[in-house]
Amino acid sequence: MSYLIHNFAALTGTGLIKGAVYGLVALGYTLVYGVLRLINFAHSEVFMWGSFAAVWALAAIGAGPNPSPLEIALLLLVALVAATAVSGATALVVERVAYRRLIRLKAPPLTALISAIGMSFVLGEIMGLRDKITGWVGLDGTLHLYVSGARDNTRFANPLQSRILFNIGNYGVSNIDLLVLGCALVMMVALDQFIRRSRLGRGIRAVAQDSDAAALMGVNKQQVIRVTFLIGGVMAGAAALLYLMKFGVTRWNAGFLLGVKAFTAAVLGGIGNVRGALLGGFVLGLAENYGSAIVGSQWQDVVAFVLLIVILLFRPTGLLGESLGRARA
Amino acid sequence: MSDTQTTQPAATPPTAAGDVLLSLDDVTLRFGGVVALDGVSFDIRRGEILGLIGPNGAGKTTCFNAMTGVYQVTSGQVSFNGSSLAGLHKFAITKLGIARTFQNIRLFGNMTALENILVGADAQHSTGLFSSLFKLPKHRREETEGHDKARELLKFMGLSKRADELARNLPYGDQRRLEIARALATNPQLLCLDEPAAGFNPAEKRDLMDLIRRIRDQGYTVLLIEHDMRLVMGVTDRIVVLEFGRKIAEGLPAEIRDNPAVIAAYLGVDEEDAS
Amino acid sequence: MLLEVEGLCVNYGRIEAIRDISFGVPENSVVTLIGANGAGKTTTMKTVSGLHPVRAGKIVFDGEDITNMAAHKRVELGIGQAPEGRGVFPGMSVMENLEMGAYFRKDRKVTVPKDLERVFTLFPRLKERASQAAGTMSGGEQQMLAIGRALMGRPKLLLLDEPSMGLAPKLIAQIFAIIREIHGQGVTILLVEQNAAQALKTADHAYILETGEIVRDGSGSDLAADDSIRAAYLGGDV
Amino acid sequence: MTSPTATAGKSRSRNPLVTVADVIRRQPKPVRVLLGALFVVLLYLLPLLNPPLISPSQSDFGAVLFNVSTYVLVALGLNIVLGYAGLLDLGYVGFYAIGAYTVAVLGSLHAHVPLLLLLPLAALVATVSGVLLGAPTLRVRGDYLAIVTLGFGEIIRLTAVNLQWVGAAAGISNVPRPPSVEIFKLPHVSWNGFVATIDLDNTTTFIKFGVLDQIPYYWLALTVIFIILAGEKRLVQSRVGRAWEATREDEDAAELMGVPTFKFKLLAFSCGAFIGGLSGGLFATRQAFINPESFPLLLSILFLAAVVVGGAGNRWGVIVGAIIVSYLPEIFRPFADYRVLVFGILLIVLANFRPQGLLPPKRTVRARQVDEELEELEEGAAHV
Amino acid sequence: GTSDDNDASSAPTEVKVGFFGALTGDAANLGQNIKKGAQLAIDQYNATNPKTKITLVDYDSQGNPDQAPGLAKKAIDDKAVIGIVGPAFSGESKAADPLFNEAGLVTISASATNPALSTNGWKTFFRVLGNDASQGPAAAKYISDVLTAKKVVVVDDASEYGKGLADIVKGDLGSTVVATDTIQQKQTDFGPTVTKIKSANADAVFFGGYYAEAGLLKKQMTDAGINAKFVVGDGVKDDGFITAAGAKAAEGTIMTCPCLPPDKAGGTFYTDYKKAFNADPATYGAEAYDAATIIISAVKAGKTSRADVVAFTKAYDQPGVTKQLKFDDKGEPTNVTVWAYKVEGGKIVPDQEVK
Ligand SMILES: Nc1ncnc2c1ncn2[C@@H]1O[C@H](COP(=O)(O)OP(=O)(O)OP(=O)(O)O)[C@@H](O)[C@H]1O
Ligand SMILES: Nc1ncnc2c1ncn2[C@@H]1O[C@H](COP(=O)(O)OP(=O)(O)OP(=O)(O)O)[C@@H](O)[C@H]1O
Ligand SMILES: CC(C)C[C@H](N)C(=O)O
Ligand SMILES: [Mg+2]
Ligand SMILES: [Mg+2]
Repeated sequence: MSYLIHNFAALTGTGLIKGAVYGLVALGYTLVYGVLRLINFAHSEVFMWGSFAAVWALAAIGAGPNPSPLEIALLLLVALVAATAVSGATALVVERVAYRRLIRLKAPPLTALISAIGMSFVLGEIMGLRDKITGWVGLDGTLHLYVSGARDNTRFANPLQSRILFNIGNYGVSNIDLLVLGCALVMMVALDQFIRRSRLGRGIRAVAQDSDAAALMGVNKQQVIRVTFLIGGVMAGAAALLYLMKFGVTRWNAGFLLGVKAFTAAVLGGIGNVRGALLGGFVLGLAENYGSAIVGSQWQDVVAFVLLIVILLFRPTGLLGESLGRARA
Repeated sequence: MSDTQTTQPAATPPTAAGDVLLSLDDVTLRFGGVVALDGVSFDIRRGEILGLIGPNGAGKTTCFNAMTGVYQVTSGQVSFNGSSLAGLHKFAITKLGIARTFQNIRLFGNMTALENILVGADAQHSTGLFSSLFKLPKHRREETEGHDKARELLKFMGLSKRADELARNLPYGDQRRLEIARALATNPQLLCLDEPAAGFNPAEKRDLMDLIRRIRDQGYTVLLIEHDMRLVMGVTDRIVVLEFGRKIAEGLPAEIRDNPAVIAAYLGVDEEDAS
Repeated sequence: MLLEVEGLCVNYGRIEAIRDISFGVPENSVVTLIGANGAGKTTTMKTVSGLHPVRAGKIVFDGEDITNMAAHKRVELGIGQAPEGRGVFPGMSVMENLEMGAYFRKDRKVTVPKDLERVFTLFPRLKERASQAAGTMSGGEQQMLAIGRALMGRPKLLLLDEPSMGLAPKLIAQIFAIIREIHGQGVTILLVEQNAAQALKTADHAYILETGEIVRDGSGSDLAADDSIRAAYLGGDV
Repeated sequence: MTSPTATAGKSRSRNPLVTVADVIRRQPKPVRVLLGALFVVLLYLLPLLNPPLISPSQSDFGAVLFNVSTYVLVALGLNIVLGYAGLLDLGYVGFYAIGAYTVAVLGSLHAHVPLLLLLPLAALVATVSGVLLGAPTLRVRGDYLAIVTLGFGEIIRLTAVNLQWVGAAAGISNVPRPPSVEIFKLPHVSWNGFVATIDLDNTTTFIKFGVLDQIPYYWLALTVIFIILAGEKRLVQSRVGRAWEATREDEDAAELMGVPTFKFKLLAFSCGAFIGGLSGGLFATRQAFINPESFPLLLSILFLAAVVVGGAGNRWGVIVGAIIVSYLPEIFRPFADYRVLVFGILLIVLANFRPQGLLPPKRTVRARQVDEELEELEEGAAHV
Repeated sequence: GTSDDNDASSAPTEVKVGFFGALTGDAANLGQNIKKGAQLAIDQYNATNPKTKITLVDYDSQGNPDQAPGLAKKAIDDKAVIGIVGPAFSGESKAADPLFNEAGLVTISASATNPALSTNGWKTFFRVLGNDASQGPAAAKYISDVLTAKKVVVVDDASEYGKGLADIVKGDLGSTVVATDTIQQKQTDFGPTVTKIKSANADAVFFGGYYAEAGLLKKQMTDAGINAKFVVGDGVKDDGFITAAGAKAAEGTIMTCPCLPPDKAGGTFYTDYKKAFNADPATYGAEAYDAATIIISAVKAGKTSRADVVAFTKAYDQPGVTKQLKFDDKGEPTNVTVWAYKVEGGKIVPDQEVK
């Protein structure tokens, strides 16, 4: 316990950062769930593909050893564009391949879940087999830089060196910490406002609640669904870059565990609720850290899941509830 | 209730108003700022058909919900056969003898018509894990009994041909009738119908009226919410009128028809138009 | 003709819900479809608004063939609908539901305040409950909301599917008055009703639908005077 | 994901599996009984017959069949929870793990209880844990339940990883085997192309539970499956089964029709846990070694896939699904590294072209036809 | 399948040797490098055009003990398999070896180091390297004598190997251990562990586990401004560690390993390996070469039944490229060395032998 108190700042800091990444990834789950009432199991792979896009973009540019601040900013921008573009595109592919037909047929939600699970395997395996697949077409030599060690950790050549800016308690807050936290907050607020204020946002909510009635209001359901996947994907891409800056490596299966956590965060906050995703992310990140300080870090996931169960028992629709609404009994 | 005479729970003569079956005593129910029921009191007597009418949003469905345990009342008391229903589970209230239908049909869409009714009949059964695993005599007895009752009800409702069709594929009118059959299968003393004629044309409404009378003649007590005045006036023994969650009138159909408050609040001036 | 339906056939799987029906709705008229349960009225409405696919036949609106057009595009052309079962957005407030009605309009900024005013005058209850979640409104209140919402889109053709269902008698009278009023403002209306007496009184022209086929048509007053129609759909005396 | 079996049901026309099932259903009773008996005998003999095409080229057929039968068992259990009661359980592997650990901990690590006692005990412990988990959590609805159960599965696994008392990450070895009786030896059939010969050198001892020959384990599992099937069928055709279905369709309405939904959900949950625990126990004794990595979240997902791909709510369907999910990867072994990829593609294809599962739940003929035609029509419609 | 006795009278024209270890998965580099050693020995033997050819078959466990029994069974079922090089990791050894023992199929591991493995009475278990009962104390000794650390944090990954090794190190260091922590395999965020290390103000951290997690842990330590020396066991001794941590963060990490620097291996091993694979031999390549050599010798001596190979191995006493190859009655080598390596200039280089 005294350990928790002494290291409170550090545990809080790292917990918040982890939570921010959870939250950003959770958005993808929350949005798709909100609109389609479907768990997009392949979202973790959308994240993973974005992380590779960022890695490769910088590898392709081949940044010099000591970039100037301007260069750093540019490099990061390139990585961001690559990650969000690829994640967004991957999300659209998921929608097209795994969902579109099933949505049109109004198939049982569980079937869509299985389809998404299949998609998740496919996307993960393509990345994990990229050496073999490119080998097939004889490109592995040319692409060696990108495809070697397909099942191993791939390092992100972060142009921004981690530097501790100031201390809070015993926690050294680094430039990367601030960047990650700041970006996550800004994106989250922007998205929340978008959903609440914009016309398209209202369209998304309408489809979520009654897609036939929404069509009668002139809402293009197909488009709304695509936009939803796209936004979720873009957010996952941004999360992927932040994740890389903080943790430094990615891997063909990097999305899986993170995906489970992010989904948990989404539910914790109230699935279908944009603000809930961020809140859920933070609560989960902090709970893991505080929990591990109290009962040992090997128990951190257990702490997180126990907390989740307890919270759901008392607030059966998550901390903030489902904002996209429920019908009357 | 005897188990063998399943569709005749009470042997009271049809028209004579019996003892008080259900009573609402100063019931208030709030949703946040909205007062859906505001000190409502009335009784339902055994064997009667009581109409519950009132403008939209007056609190009629909320009344049903308060009686069947969907909502807990904010204050006041609902009692059935003299004992309070407060804190009872929905299924327990059903078992005590209150059954209902829904304003928006809520059948078990992927079960057949027969199965829907069997679920209702099971309300009074007690077969559990072991008796069904080992096909104990109790299980067998209840199964045959349930099936017999279900067939009988299907016939009563004119749904015999539909027995093996999925509920969700039945035409709207049949769905309404099936809901009533399912409610009857629970062997209720009080049957609550929430706008059973909504979406029916006049001919169908006439059939429904007959049906409700026949149900009452079987000995059930009926509480009916309905906006169609010909139906309400034609079939009910007594009427309670709500407005803004308050009871504004109670009496015989003829009295209600001429009650100025009811006309102002509900019927409108031109009664011809309002049929 | 604002709306022309020709040889329309619609199926639910193997079930033929609509078999080869043709009818027209002239500009600035009220046309009603009457028929028993399951006759195919709702199906017709859904097909016109694009919620259900056509198996055979043709739908022309304002001179444009819309047979295979997506539902949301038809809205932009000016087809509005208050669907059966109301279809309000349960988790949105009453106000947001009404705003959704003008979702597709480019001139939202101008029209919404005016139209809101109009809907609130028609249905004061909606104004009182502007911030209540639509899903918690009573059945009749939701019906008002559905009609009000359809009006927010200023449709050229308004499809009303049993607007009086679940409404109190007094309100039913009001609803028909409203229908006449918006008709007076130049809106064309296709009305489906179980309340045939009222519907025929209001309509310029009426079609009788039986098990997916049009069996008769004529002016509202003619049909209302017809004995066989009276017996079958107006119920006579009870 | 509010209700796992949505209303609009669709399956493509002329599903061969359905047709076969219908044809069998139409036979007179004695014929059906005879066919059934023949089929059962065939199932027991299957690993000895080693039929070409069916038996995988690169793995031991007996072992594969055992693996398939544990999946079948698990799928039957999960089908009660998911298919009948409509409870989405993403942590089903937790019960499987509890069963396996009960057997391993009490049979090897801390005691030496004989296996024949351990198996029922495993089922019992899993059932109790099902009740303990279900009692507080089953009030949570729909997808929230999914995440709660997912959390439960992970808690079980992580506890196993970190708790020294159950062997921690290192796991438990020397799990006891069922007692052998060794009465006689049965020769295998070996195939040369399509020519069968009886291979007297390659025999299976009836009944010797060794490490090398897994066929007796398969027989054991198969027997358990038949027992479970019989019990499950009786349950489903009773008040219990109807209550489950009604709860799945509309929980509030069910409650208002007198169904104590909570009680029945808990019952479904514990029945599922019982079967899950039993199959976990079988797995442990066959495997002889277990560690927490035997029970990853992914396994829950594969179980789920088995049930959904086969057709949640239909016992024959989920059996087919379980066979597909556990057996196809064996067939795919020649694809080596591409196995999972191929499997993923297969899941997508199956989901998209058989959205109701390969053998959807029993529906009346008419209902099915409506669905099929509707699907065809909608596919044809030029709606974008 | 059943009876596994082979008729040993006439030498077959082909036998198989299994390689059992992670060839894919998170710790795949380790397995791949070990396999190459065995492959080299077998290729060299086959090149002499012997009467009985040997093929090396892979049993890819992905380093996952859960897969091990199934794979072991597969190897056992294939009657042409007369010996196994591996299993490579301790965890999978524990899961698979009981089966090999029951089947009488020899296993010679070039890398599994958990001490308890040899205490199960398995008749078929052999390994050609020192176990963690020597590696652990060596690491502890290095920490206290060479690094003269006063405050040490010991972290493990809960695996059979990692936890086993960390526990030994902890025991040996005694009171200088100020904190311990356990992480999970496949985990990527080590925030709480890093916080613990930082708050303990440690001057050395020992990690028992594999390179994938070690790399991430070290990077996050460095990012958090921790300068403590990072000491790890053989499971981290792979370039994958440097990839994961980044060369800068990896610099200065100390790795112990009961293995000889490959260039110190006897004979022409080093040059042969370089020629065959166009790369320097990595961790345990030479040991695997030795392990395979023992089975090859058995074949050369005409011992091609499983039982004969076990007996042959038991009695073996010949010089290998890493050491004199001879086993005690538990299957442990009689001759062991432990070396310390360090990361210097982005490469793993030998530091000194720890005695
Ligand atoms: N869950 C709820 N939250 C807030 N308000 C509610 C809720 N349920 C009902 N109300 C309000 O309570 C009032 C009574 O509703 P109720 O459904 O009982 O009306 P009703 O008399 O059945 O009307 P109708 O004839 O239109 O069905 C309505 O104004 C409704 O908006
Ligand atoms: N989703 C559906 N699946 C199968 N059949 C359907 C479906 N919806 C409607 N039908 C059938 O199509 C026919 C026409 O139904 P429709 O709803 O159009 O009738 P309606 O005239 O609107 O009746 P109501 O007065 O009850 O609203 C009916 O026989 C009905 O059973
Ligand atoms: C390859 C080695 C690093 C394996 C490790 N020594 C173990 O016992 O698991
Ligand atoms: Mg109501
Ligand atoms: Mg209709």
